[in-house]
Amino acid sequence: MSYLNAADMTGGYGKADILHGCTLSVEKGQIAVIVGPNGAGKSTAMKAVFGMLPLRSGSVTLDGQDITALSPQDRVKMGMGFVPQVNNVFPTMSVEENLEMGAFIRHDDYRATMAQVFDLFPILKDKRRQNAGELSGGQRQQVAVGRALMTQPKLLMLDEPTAGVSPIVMDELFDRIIEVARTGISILMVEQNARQALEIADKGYVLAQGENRYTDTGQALLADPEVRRTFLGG
Amino acid sequence: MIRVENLVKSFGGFRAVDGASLEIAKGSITGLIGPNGAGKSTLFNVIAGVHEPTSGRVTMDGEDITGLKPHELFHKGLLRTFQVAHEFPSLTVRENLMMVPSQQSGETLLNTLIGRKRIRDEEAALLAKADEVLDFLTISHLRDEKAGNLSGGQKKLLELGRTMMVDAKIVFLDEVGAGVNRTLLNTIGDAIVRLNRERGYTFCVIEHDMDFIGRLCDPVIVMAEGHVLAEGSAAHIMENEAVIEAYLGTGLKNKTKEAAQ
Amino acid sequence: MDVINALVALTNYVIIPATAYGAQLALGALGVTLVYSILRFSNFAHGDTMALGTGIVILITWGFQSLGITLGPLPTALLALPFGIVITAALLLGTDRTVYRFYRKVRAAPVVLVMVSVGVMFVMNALTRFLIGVDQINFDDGVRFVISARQWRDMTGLSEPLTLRSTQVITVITAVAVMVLLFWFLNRTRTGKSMRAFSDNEDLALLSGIDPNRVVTVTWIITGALATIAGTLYGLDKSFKAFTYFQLLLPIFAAAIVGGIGSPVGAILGGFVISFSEVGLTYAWKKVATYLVPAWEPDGLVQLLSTDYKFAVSFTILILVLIFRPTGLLKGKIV
Amino acid sequence: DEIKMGVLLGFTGPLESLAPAMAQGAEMAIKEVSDSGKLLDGDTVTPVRGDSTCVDAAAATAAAETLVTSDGVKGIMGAMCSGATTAVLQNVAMPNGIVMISPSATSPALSDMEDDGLFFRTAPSDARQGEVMADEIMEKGLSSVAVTYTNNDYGKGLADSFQKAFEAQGGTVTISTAHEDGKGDYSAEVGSLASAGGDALAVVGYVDQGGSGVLRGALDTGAFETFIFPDGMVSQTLEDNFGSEIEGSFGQLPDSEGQGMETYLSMAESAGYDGSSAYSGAAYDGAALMLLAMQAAGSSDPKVYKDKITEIANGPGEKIYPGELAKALELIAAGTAIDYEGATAVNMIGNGEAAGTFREIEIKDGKIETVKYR
Amino acid sequence: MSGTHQPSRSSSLRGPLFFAILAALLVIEGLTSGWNSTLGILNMGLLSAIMALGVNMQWGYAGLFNAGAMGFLALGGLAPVLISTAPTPGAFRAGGPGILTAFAVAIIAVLLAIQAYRRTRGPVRALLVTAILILGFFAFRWLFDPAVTVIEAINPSAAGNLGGLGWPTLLSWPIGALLAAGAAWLVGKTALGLRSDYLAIATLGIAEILVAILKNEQWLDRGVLNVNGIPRPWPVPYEIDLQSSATFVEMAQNWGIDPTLASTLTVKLAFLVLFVIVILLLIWGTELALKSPWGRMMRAIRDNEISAAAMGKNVTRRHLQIFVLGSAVIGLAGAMMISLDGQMTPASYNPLRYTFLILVMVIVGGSGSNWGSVLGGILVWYLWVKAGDWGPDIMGWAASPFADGPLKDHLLNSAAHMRMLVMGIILLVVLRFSPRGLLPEK
Ligand SMILES: Nc1ncnc2c1ncn2[C@@H]1O[C@H](COP(=O)(O)OP(=O)(O)OP(=O)(O)O)[C@@H](O)[C@H]1O
Ligand SMILES: Nc1ncnc2c1ncn2[C@@H]1O[C@H](COP(=O)(O)OP(=O)(O)OP(=O)(O)O)[C@@H](O)[C@H]1O
Ligand SMILES: CC(C)C[C@H](N)C(=O)O
Ligand SMILES: [Mg+2]
Ligand SMILES: [Mg+2]
Repeated sequence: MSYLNAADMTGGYGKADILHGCTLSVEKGQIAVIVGPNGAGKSTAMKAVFGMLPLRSGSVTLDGQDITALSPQDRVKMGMGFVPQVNNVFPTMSVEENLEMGAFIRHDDYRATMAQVFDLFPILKDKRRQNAGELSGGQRQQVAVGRALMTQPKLLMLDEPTAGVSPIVMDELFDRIIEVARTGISILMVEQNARQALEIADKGYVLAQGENRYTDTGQALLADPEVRRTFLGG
Repeated sequence: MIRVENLVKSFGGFRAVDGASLEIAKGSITGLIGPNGAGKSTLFNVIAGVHEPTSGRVTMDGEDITGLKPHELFHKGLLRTFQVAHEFPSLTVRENLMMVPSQQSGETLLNTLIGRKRIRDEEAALLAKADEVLDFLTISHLRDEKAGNLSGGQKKLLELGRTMMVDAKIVFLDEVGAGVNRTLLNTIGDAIVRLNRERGYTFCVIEHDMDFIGRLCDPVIVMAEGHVLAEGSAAHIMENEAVIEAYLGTGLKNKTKEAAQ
Repeated sequence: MDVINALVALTNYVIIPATAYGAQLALGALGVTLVYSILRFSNFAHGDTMALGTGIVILITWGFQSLGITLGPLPTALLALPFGIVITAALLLGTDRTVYRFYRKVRAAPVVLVMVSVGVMFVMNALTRFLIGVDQINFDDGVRFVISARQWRDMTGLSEPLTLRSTQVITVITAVAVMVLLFWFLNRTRTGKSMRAFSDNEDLALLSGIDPNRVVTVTWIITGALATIAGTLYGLDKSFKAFTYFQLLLPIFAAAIVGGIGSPVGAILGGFVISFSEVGLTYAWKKVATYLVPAWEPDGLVQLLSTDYKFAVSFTILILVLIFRPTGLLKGKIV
Repeated sequence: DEIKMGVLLGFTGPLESLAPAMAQGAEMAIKEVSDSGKLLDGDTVTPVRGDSTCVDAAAATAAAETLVTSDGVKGIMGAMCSGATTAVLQNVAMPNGIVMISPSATSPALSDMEDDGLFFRTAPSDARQGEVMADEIMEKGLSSVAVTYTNNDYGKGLADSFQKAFEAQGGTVTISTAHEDGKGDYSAEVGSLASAGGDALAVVGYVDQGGSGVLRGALDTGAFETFIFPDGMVSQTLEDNFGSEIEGSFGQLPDSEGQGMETYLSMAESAGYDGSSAYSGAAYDGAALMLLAMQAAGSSDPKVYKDKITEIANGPGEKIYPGELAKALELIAAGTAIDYEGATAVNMIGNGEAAGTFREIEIKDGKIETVKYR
Repeated sequence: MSGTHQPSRSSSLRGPLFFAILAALLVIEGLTSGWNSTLGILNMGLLSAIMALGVNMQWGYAGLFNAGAMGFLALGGLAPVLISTAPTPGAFRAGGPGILTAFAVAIIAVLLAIQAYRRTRGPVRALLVTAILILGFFAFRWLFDPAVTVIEAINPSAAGNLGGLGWPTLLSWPIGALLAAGAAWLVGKTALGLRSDYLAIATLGIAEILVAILKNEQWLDRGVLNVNGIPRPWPVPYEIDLQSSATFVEMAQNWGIDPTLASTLTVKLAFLVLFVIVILLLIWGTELALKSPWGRMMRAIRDNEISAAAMGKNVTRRHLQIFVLGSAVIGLAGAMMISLDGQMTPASYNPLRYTFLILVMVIVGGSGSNWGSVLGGILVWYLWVKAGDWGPDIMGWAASPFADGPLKDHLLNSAAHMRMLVMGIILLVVLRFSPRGLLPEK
């Protein structure tokens, strides 16, 4: 049994379903990447895994435990961390406070983690007193990922973490994600920088119209000419 | 076409744009890259009239356009998209497009009472045009959806689509690519090239995807810490040491290989 | 020239009253600002919450008085205040359960919440009157003056009187204390920060493991406390009347916004700006002028504007501030 | 048969605290008549309350409209404030031909307003009160007065008529400035009044409204020591709240000497409300007058009994005081003339105007003492 | 305005259904309390509907939160006073020139100050502008005060003001709209740049100022002394005239109606017809505008101002346009209300009734929807009136289990406050079960 197992998720926002029996799973300490066209339902699937979307059918288990009915806060307490695609910072709080909020459920000393985040994203250290709402798009994205890392989650879910960040930061970020995974944390992420992402992925999902279209290792997907052509931009 | 001279924009004490001077040639697709926080979006915002510059000058075809209001710039043929999509959430996708053209006679109150025939004709034309754009962007199926319900990438497309509704002279694109599927991004890239060739649009493109920049843009301007760091052809820029250090990095591939070992 | 008498007159008729009034407005503005920044709507029911809270405090005060319990030189109402706060906070929590919670769940637009608060305002308005009626009620006991006009004259021999009421002193001290406390709470404590986080981005707060119900509960409790304290102090100083609290809503909002809505320090500052401009600009300077330049017997009142327009003064200032410094004097929150 | 009578007062709004005692006064008179069983053919009378809100002309009109058209009242005891009264008179009473007797609308403008003979009041016009007030101040030997008035037609009307009368007698009004009711803070007003100075401060306001607020401020800051109180201020509340602090201050109110008022007060007391509350007695009189006029006209049709009101109020005939309504009904039925005095010594001059006597009061030992009547 | 999602399919039926319910309520009112009462409620309801239409144009179309409806309403009400009442003899000759020069001086001072502000910088600017304004202010007062004193001295118990022009009342309606529009233009020029909730507070304050002016400027409208006997608009007759007209009485008797009743009904019906005409005209115009590109543009602006500006829409000008138009409609309603009431009582303008209740009407009806405003206007006004009647009944019923005594008396005496309670609960219930209003914008 995988660490995270979201099976057969079906559901949507209103009348029409967006997800049609979508299945995702991640092993402990591994990286799973979801790619797919815009509007495929990738973000929706992430929300569903996190309990932010009512499911009409399907189930989510974490570490063997059924969490389908848990609220998002309870999932956070169980060790899930999430960086949404949009609105992922607290705009009128300073960068430092944003990170503190990431550590909200922790009752131990989180200063070491914060130092690590600042190491990873040095610019944030300079801007620690500035409100997150006044940061540039890419800086904001860094705050968002940093906030999630502060939770020290067991499963980290990232919805397009590299959108809008510069190549150098993107490299760093992927690097860091590998490192994080190595410490035993499972990672589930959506990426449009698909080639780089699949490169580091243990498992890749191609989602289209709310369904799993292809599932394989990252390398295998990259090697599949059909996948490359239709989904990865040649 | 657009000339920026010694532009400074500060927020409180912080100079987000710090003496930037650059030029965007008519008919070019100019790339604008630089590390996060380099001041690219701020520069766009100043040019597009969202922010007042602290000092400096912007001219368009020799005419001083510093400090003009966004809607005035629109009428001069200067359009822009936003890094964070700014759709009209309660309008349908189609309406989002149809509202763009200016001087619609139906926008004058008096005409809505007495010029109804003319409005009908104009609307029909607009509708056809909007549908054409939607087809082009592969989101025709969403035409009657409220724009607020679109996915992140779809909003980006809509953002681009709006610039296609009128005959622009110059279009500023702030990270159209972020969050857009690469296959689609290629299509967008083709569209940009086509608009550039066929309709003579000038483009200024902010983007972090170097493939995209490399394929499309000439010249490429690199910004860092509020000013211009380098300028040249894409290939040229990618060799530039300073640019590599500040922005490009040494590349992911080497590292992943290291990691694998 | 008689500088001392001029100064005394100014202190007596402008500085002291404006300070006390300003502190009262500030306390009200704190409550408005809190709800605005955390629950994201302009709470039009705040004035009537103040009235209701004060009504409860008055009933408890009467209870104490009839049992013979007093606070000596201080007003008994201060003793009743904690009880009043508990009841008012409980009422607000009940209101939240039955009314506001639904709108949070469906993510209603802020203005819908404003309208809802107007509904709550109507209801509370009626409840207060059922509870304690519409009459003017004086419920202050204890020592009335720190310095009375007579004492002052005896003490200094000056012809100009000067008075300082104990309620004025209590009000100012309380306002400052509450402001400091609130500031500390919001910026330094975990709960406080989680409240600000919630106010910034509710979804993300959820994702950070912040319990929204807890944030909302704490917000209403603090709001209830602020409203009751503000209302009671106001009532002690000027007597209680249900209708006045509705009228107070306007200057309170003005104060919150002039100061910079969402900022506790701003609320305090705004309260004083409004009160000093109201009192100062409509003050007839004749008396002060005659003391300073005895030779000049002004035949007018040397008044910039008649007091009929004191409202106008404070709102003109409000508008000027908004135009030239839209975030308020201290940078408030832009939602 | 059942006759309905409207009791139209400002139960909500800025004068909401005065209304209950007035309504109870009127309802006491109605009950007295109804219980006696002697009105017309043993008809009963029921009061129907309506809320004029005091300031909202539209709401007052709507309330009166309901009273007349849906409840079918035969007369309206009200309205309370001059503004609402005017609105109801013009929009409802005149079109429908309904009699109105206001116990408290005292604005001078109501004197010569067109009314088709349908409007009466049991309180005197403020034109008169202003003169009385000026006389009184002159007699005390004060020559300069600051005036603060409640900003409505009553306050301004009275302040103006006082100023005119006072200046005509050689007095000086140092400042005449309005205060809004329902505000908590009057520091600005007090500051201006103090700055203008004067031998005394005339508080032309309502005792449980801004009037007390300004008074409190003036006392606390030591700005004035002597005060002049017209009708809106003289009440138990004044004594309770200020008592010895206003020692030596004085005032006047439409009121009458003796028997009538005393009886009324004790009747009110046993009914469990404060009869000395402003215009409570006048409300009793208003209702009584209307019912007695019906008896005299032998009809409850307002177009008929309107002509009897002045006659009943002015006599000549046997004087009728509160509590004697049953007797009055009998007398009228028997064809004996009566002169309704009531609680407030009702007397009409001319056009439905009450002549009104005034009671002068002074604060002695913290109590309101009657000095004399005029 | 994401709000909640309601099925829009049923909306084509909702409108007629709700209006039918409303009509039924009014008919029941007519049968139980008489047609006079129904017509009275309906007339004021229609006026409220016009006010709601105005507020809806600002809030519903453009997202401008105008919390100052009361002020524009009051200002519109000034028009019938200035236009249709009889002039005060001698008043204009005595004080008119003084007042006009005073205002001219004031305007010149303001223009000078604006010029000074534009041409100078730094501390000089602050000093110069302040100096001009202060000097201008004193010059204004110096000219203005004596003129006012003269005017107010003329026959103070009945006049004391400039009086009107004696022109037809109907003419004063558009002029009321113009007055409000003028004020809205000034307000809009200064305050429209503000964020929505600040605009609300600013307009709330401006409304208070406008009403304060009407209350305190006796020379203009007699202030708190009120103006009475404002003539009715053509063709509305007076009851007395009808009652004394033999033909009318005869006609009424033929119909079997009491002539007095017939006269009051006729007058109300005449007003009703006028109001309905105005409402239909307004709705016709606004519906056309809303369904055209103009409406689309306004919604776009409401959704996202920054983006609309980038798409070439002059947001400030459009805001000003709709603010002025909406205020004009409110002003129109104000003038109509005064000619219905026949009197101007500035003290009766209170924000609860004329700002918040109107907003309630818009929200209950459904913001952005014209027919919603009409429905909301009439329905909420009906409820407001009826709540005053039902209150005591409910209270009497609630208090019946208690023994006679002070508690029961207290409860019964509090009955009047039931109106607030009932109103509040109705508002909460509507907002709870139909948050986008009864007739949501489609
Ligand atoms: N309103 C503001 N107040 C204060 N600082 C600001 C504000 N807006 C931007 N900045 C700062 O200005 C700098 C430049 O921001 P800008 O958005 O122009 O960067 P960018 O080059 O577009 O970056 P990215 O590629 O990440 O979008 C950043 O450091 C940011 O923190
Ligand atoms: N709040 C919402 N209400 C209704 N429909 C929505 C909502 N959010 C998204 N959708 C619809 O659901 C579909 C899937 O959206 P989703 O955001 O999951 O796409 P995505 O795969 O993340 O795309 P992208 O790569 O562009 O972010 C889209 O067609 C979108 O229109
Ligand atoms: C109730 C009263 C004090 C009213 C006042 N006399 C008036 O005419 O308005
Ligand atoms: Mg997505
Ligand atoms: Mg940017």
